[in-house]
Amino acid sequence: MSSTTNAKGETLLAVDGVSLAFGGVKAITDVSFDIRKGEIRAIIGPNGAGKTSMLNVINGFYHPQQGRITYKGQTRSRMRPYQAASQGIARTFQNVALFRGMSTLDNIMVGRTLRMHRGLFWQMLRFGPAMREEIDHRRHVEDIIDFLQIEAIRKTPVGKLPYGLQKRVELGRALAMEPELLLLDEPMAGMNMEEKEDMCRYILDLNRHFGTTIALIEHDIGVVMDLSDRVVVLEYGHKIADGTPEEVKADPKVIDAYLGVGH
Amino acid sequence: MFYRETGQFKQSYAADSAVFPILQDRYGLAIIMAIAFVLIPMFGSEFLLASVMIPFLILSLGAIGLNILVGYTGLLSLGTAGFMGVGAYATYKLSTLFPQVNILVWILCSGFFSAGIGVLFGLPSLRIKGFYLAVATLAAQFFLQWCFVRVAWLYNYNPSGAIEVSGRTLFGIAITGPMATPVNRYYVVLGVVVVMTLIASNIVHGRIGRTWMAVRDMDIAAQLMGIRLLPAKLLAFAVSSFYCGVAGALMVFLWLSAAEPSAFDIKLSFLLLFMVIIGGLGSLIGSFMGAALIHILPIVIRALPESLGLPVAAATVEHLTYLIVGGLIIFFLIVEPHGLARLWQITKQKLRVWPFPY
Amino acid sequence: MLYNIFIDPFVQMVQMPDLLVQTLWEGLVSGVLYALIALGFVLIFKASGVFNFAQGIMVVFSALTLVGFYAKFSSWGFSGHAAAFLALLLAAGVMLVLAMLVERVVLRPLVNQPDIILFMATFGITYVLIGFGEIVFGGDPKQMIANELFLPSGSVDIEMLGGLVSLQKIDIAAAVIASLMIVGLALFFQKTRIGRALRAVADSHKAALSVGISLNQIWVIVWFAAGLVALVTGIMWGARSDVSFALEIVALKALPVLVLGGFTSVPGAIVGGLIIGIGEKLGEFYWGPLLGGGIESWLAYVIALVFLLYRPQGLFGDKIIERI
Amino acid sequence: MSEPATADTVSRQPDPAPPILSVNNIEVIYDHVILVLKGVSLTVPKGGIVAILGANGAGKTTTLKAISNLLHSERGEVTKGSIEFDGERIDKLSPNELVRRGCIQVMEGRHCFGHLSIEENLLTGAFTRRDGRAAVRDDLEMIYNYFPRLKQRRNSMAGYTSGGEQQMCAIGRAMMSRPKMILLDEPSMGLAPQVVDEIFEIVKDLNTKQGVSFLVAEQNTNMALKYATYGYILETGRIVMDGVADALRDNEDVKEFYLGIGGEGRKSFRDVKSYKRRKRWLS
Amino acid sequence: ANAEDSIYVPLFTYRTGAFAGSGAPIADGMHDYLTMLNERDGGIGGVKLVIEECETGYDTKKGLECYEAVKPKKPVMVNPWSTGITLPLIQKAGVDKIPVLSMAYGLSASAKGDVFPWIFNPPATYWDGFTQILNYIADQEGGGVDKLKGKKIGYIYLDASFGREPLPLIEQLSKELGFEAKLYPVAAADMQNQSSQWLSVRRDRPDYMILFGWGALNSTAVKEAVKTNFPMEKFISVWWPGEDDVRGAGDGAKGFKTLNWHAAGTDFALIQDIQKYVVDAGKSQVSDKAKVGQVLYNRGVYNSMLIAEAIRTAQEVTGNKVVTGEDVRRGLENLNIDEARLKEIGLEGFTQPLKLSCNDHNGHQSNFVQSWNGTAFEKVTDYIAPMSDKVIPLLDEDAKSYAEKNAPWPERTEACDAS
Ligand SMILES: Nc1ncnc2c1ncn2[C@@H]1O[C@H](COP(=O)(O)OP(=O)(O)OP(=O)(O)O)[C@@H](O)[C@H]1O
Ligand SMILES: Nc1ncnc2c1ncn2[C@@H]1O[C@H](COP(=O)(O)OP(=O)(O)OP(=O)(O)O)[C@@H](O)[C@H]1O
Ligand SMILES: CC(C)C[C@H](N)C(=O)O
Ligand SMILES: [Mg+2]
Ligand SMILES: [Mg+2]
Repeated sequence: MSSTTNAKGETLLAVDGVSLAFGGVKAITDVSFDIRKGEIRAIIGPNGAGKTSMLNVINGFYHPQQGRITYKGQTRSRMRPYQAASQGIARTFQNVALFRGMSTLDNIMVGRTLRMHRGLFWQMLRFGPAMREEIDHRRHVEDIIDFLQIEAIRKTPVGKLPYGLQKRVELGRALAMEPELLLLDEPMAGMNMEEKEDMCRYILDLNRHFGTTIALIEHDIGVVMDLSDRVVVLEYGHKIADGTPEEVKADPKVIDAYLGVGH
Repeated sequence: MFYRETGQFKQSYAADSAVFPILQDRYGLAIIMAIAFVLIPMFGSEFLLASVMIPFLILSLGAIGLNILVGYTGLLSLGTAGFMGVGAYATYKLSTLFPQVNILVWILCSGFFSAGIGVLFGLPSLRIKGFYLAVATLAAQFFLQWCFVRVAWLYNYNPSGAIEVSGRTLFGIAITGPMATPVNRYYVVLGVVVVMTLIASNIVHGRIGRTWMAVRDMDIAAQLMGIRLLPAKLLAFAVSSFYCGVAGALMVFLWLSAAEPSAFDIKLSFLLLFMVIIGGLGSLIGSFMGAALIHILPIVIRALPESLGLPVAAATVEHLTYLIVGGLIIFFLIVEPHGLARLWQITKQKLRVWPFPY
Repeated sequence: MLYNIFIDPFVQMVQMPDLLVQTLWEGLVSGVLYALIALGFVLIFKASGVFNFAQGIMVVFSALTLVGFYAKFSSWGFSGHAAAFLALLLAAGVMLVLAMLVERVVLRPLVNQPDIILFMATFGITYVLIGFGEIVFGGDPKQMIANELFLPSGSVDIEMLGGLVSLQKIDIAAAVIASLMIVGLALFFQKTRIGRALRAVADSHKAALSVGISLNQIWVIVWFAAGLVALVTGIMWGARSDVSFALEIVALKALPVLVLGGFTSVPGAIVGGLIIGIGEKLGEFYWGPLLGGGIESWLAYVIALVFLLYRPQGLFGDKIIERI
Repeated sequence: MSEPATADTVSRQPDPAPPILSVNNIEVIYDHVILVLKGVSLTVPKGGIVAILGANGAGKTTTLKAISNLLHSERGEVTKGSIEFDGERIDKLSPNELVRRGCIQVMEGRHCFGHLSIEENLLTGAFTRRDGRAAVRDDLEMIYNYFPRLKQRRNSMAGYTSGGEQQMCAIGRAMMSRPKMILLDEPSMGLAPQVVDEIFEIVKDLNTKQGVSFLVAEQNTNMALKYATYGYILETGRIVMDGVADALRDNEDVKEFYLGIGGEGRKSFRDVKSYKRRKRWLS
Repeated sequence: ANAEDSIYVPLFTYRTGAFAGSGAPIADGMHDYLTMLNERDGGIGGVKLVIEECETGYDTKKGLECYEAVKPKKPVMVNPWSTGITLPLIQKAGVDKIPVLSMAYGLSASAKGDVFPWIFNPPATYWDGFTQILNYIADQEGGGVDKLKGKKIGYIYLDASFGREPLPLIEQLSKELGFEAKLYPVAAADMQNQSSQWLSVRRDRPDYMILFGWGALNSTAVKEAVKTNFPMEKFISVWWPGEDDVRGAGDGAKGFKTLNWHAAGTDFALIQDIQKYVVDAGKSQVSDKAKVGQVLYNRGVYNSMLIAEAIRTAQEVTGNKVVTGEDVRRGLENLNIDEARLKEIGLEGFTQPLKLSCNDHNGHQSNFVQSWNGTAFEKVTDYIAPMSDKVIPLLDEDAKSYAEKNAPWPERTEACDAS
């Protein structure tokens, strides 16, 4: 399946006229766009444009004052983060938000929480059903660890890992949720070229092989242009452009507000 | 050199996720169990059993309970002694209302009462965090203690306002009351503590434990992983209070054998919290180590001058004990802020690479 | 029953207005005294994020030092006001030494550790101070040298509202001194460069270090300030009862005040103190008997809890930042 | 603060200039057991801009922290070697003394004071200064000139500002101490491309106009080598290559692994092959 | 030193913690008397006493630890000096065969020797004390308990087992005698912060106030009473305040009253001996020699006199020189300190004679009231008897209910020495 056909998929998520303000600060003003099933959708814009806030709105951490969000055909203006998670929205964070006291393995296992069901009683015994469930999910997690090539740090507490690896573990944790929509907030910040390449590969593989829809915030324009099917550009909370990478790249407003002339 | 995991390969995920994956650790555990179950009761003096080991085990159990809340879920609580009191008074009421049922059953059941109360006082934890929550749980501490004083029904209208423990048996052997020998009481306490520690270990190493730790480390991210904070926190409160409740019941029934409300005062809450911190937040072994440091160490220091034949006045010994224990706490913190359990871990790690420094 | 809860207390208030005034006054005074203790906590919390468990024992320790010095002087035949103030000065000096020791021995090696670890360390300090204090001063209670320090005694009795309201002079003095201290400290920390640095340190040790704020200096300053506050608290509480190790427990009274006012706010300490002080006296006085009395012991916490549910960071506390 | 005029000429020829910073063969251990730096040496000439490059976890941050003495607070310590700044040993100094002497670090991951406003954050940077309020005010204005976005948000609590804004704030805060030397840890991380350009321009500006020396740890190799005069490449705790920036840029290995330019020019990220693994210089 | 030829007497004391102010003088008094016996007489009956203090800090858990620590050394009796510590020991005493001497504290019902063969609480129970105060009040009002009718009596107390001990009695008596009781509990944590209680006192305007306090509670209560302008003559305490507790309140405290059963001061041959052999010889821990002879110091002396006399009696009864706990229990039951014996001891006029028996482990002695005159306590009344007709039946009942609640409570098997 090629990504161009993906882009023609049905709409998975639509953001409609969303506005969000914190006291006097308007983080997002009347922004609408959509994400289609199976595409890689980039969100770019200068610092403070409201990109992260947009993701926070999508997965229910912020509640917009205005506007609606339609996800998988359901329209809503308000939902709780765990609901978003249970409907298949996973994400990574701009400032790494791993569970610092836990090992890589445990972090990723947390991603399986929603899919594990054995209650307190079996957990207390551990042997029997709880153990079997644990091992099933462990297997799945090991696949992810394999995929991301982080076998060596399986048992290391994540707090001590270098930044780049932390980002990778975070991706792993999101993958463990087997999401339909994956929100990535600057997954490649602070990485060198090689690591970026690795990351790109993971993203593409995900998209291609598992059909995961991806919303991507990234400041590396090279990455954005190469990976994404469509790009939405925000500035000061407003949407200033939306289209294919080529269109956006040529848009003078975007050059002016974001890219600068050098790119 | 001797502490190496070399050559021990894990064939299955089950083996790999065992609590003690390294062989030497399992030997160590077996030795400790042997000492606890055989050596100490055989050769220990009554003092060792009644004043060192029983309190130590009970406090450890309380510390485990608190550790589940503070160490694993990151909810600071200063109401521990109150919850312990609930367990004790519940056991007292139940065992006087239904004397025919075995006391041990009631001791374990009492945990449910404190779990209930714990959940109730855990409700604010959704909004209140950190030290603020600690102080909010003080409301529980003081309110509960006040109830123990004021609600005469709780202590069967005894004029002294204290609860007294009568002699009860298990399989015909006295386990509470004046006839229960320290050895008997020790075995009961040890049994309860070992089983409950095992259960706690199972819980914290499984899904629920991970949920708690996720809430502790980054509650926002945990939410976005699909964890619902309130149920997770309340479950932690419930389990934690259950443990504390049982510890409280054990404390009155197998250690003190009569207790005034002041047995559950704020000092105990603080002490347990300190045991948890110095032992190691989020470590079950740490709970034992912390209890040892804070309960056993002073006893040892107090006993020192006498066993060395130094004529030091009792009060001076007490002063010095304070001084030394305080100093040692600071010392240990500086050596390893993350507690004795971590210190132990690092020592093991050094052992592993020994004789090379790193 | 309902009558007893909702009507009777108010009827009492109206019928005996003098008692109401007296109750309010007592509440005010305790509030001020609680605020004083809370202030000690706030100072240290603000500057290091440390919840200082040792504040209570510092109150006892400083007061004992003061009384101890004075006793030494008078055993040399040197007593009176001059001796008392010299003792005061020396006691302040001891608090400075204590601040420096704490910084050097405890805080410096523990820089950048989680709050709870530092909290634990202050517990160690508490034990050391208890042990040391009892060795040096012995456990028996001492009398506060209130007269020698020109603190007034006796009472001002005011006839009003058909009754007698009696205000203790020492309480008036306590209220005045406490207010002065609080205003002074608030200004000092708000208007000076140190104030900003202080808040920065509380926010993040690591970052503060990186911009060149001297943690050591800041810590000595705040611990010294907290020591002085402890000394004043010790004098005031000591004058009301005795100076003994029993005084340590009054520190617990500051906790609800802290929560209510916010751990980081100097004005919060005083407002919180007043709300708690007055609330708890009114509650105990008018509603306590319904429940068998002694509700004071938890009422303060419940009041604090109720406020917290509205504002999780206390009335004046810094907003808790939740972002990702 | 001194000799701003001559700096420009010096910075172009690093070798003969007297070093402002020299790190000699240091070893760093965390937690008494984890050896992270295994003998790292580097020098920064007065008025130079030097870059440290290297993969994740190579030890760049650790190196910078060793210099600024912030390691101590993370239970790390320098067990071997020495560090000199301005001709004096600094390994035993407190970070605050070091800032006073003119060496300040901008930490990776921003570390703004969340509860302080942007402006207060900037002012804390001036903590060690003794040259009066007016001078501080002037510098504040200068920083607002460099980062107009900060001026807009001057009264917001730093904790609520966006990642990029915080990064600017952290850099501005360091500049407020009027340092002779700034240790920059990943300044470009999370910044919009335009701002990255700006920041490096500012670096250059400070360097030429005020003679501030820089040691920059950076992942954005392209940028770093464009502005730096000299570079070191760090791999798992060792320096594996160093050289004048231009030379490094022409090195085939650097090109391939750090700049993403293979033999035949820039490739698309889409075409990256998964079997490609970096060769390691050493280890 | 636990040799065959010595008697081990542990003393539970508290010279640290919140109650050290009251605990230290008592500890000194106890310790000094026994030391003096060793120094002067070489022990009791020629057997040396091994005296050892164990610090409890008035903390129940530590007290139990002390108990376990001394138990292997075969103590002849323990003195817990805390009602809280006494309660658990009541159960253990019989099993471990160690008599507990809880002198005028502890469980009032333990006066019943037939139910509590191992517990002794002479010379009076808290219930006796309370009724003595009532009798005193009745006297002040003109004599006869019917004078109590309609009176309002406030009771301010430490809200722990000690202060709560009289509550059932108060409930009963207030009904029977027709006075109105107002309760002012003070939590241990609020000992030094009693303004609410005293505000209520202002509102309720009780005719008399009765105080059951300990440690800093006493001194704070007196100060607050002065502040509240409560008439001091009408403020009467059970026997626990000492001079130091009152002095701090200044002149306002003049007229404050407490119960007592022994004299203060040093004008007794025995106390002179203590000064000579112990204090002046530097073998005492008193911080200040002036404290010798104060109320609480002498209370400690009295306690040790009971210990010593019990041992001596045990030696007489059993014929053993080195006595055991069992022996001393019998010694206590046969204790008979009459005037002649008091004179021998060197405490003539110090206190009333005391005689215990198999059934009566208390004596239910009379007490006098002493009043503070600004520098010392002065005896102001004769010995006042308790309302035994009311107290004894209640005690019986309470002892019975204790045994029921703690079923199976062992029947007394210890034989009574006919005397
Ligand atoms: N506090 C610490 N305790 C233990 N190990 C640590 C600590 N900090 C860093 N490390 C380890 O030291 C190594 C070097 O880390 P460092 O942060 O210096 O790398 P870096 O080159 O800055 O990487 P990045 O590009 O990801 O920032 C890593 O392997 C890391 O795991
Ligand atoms: N919880 C909040 N409270 C107050 N202001 C906020 C909050 N969250 C975001 N903002 C403000 O909203 C604006 C948008 O922030 P956001 O984090 O979405 O930017 P961004 O586009 O992700 O920027 P960057 O690329 O720098 O990460 C910023 O100005 C920020 O200060
Ligand atoms: C033992 C006494 C001296 C102390 C207190 N009155 C109590 O009974 O606990
Ligand atoms: Mg962002
Ligand atoms: Mg780094």
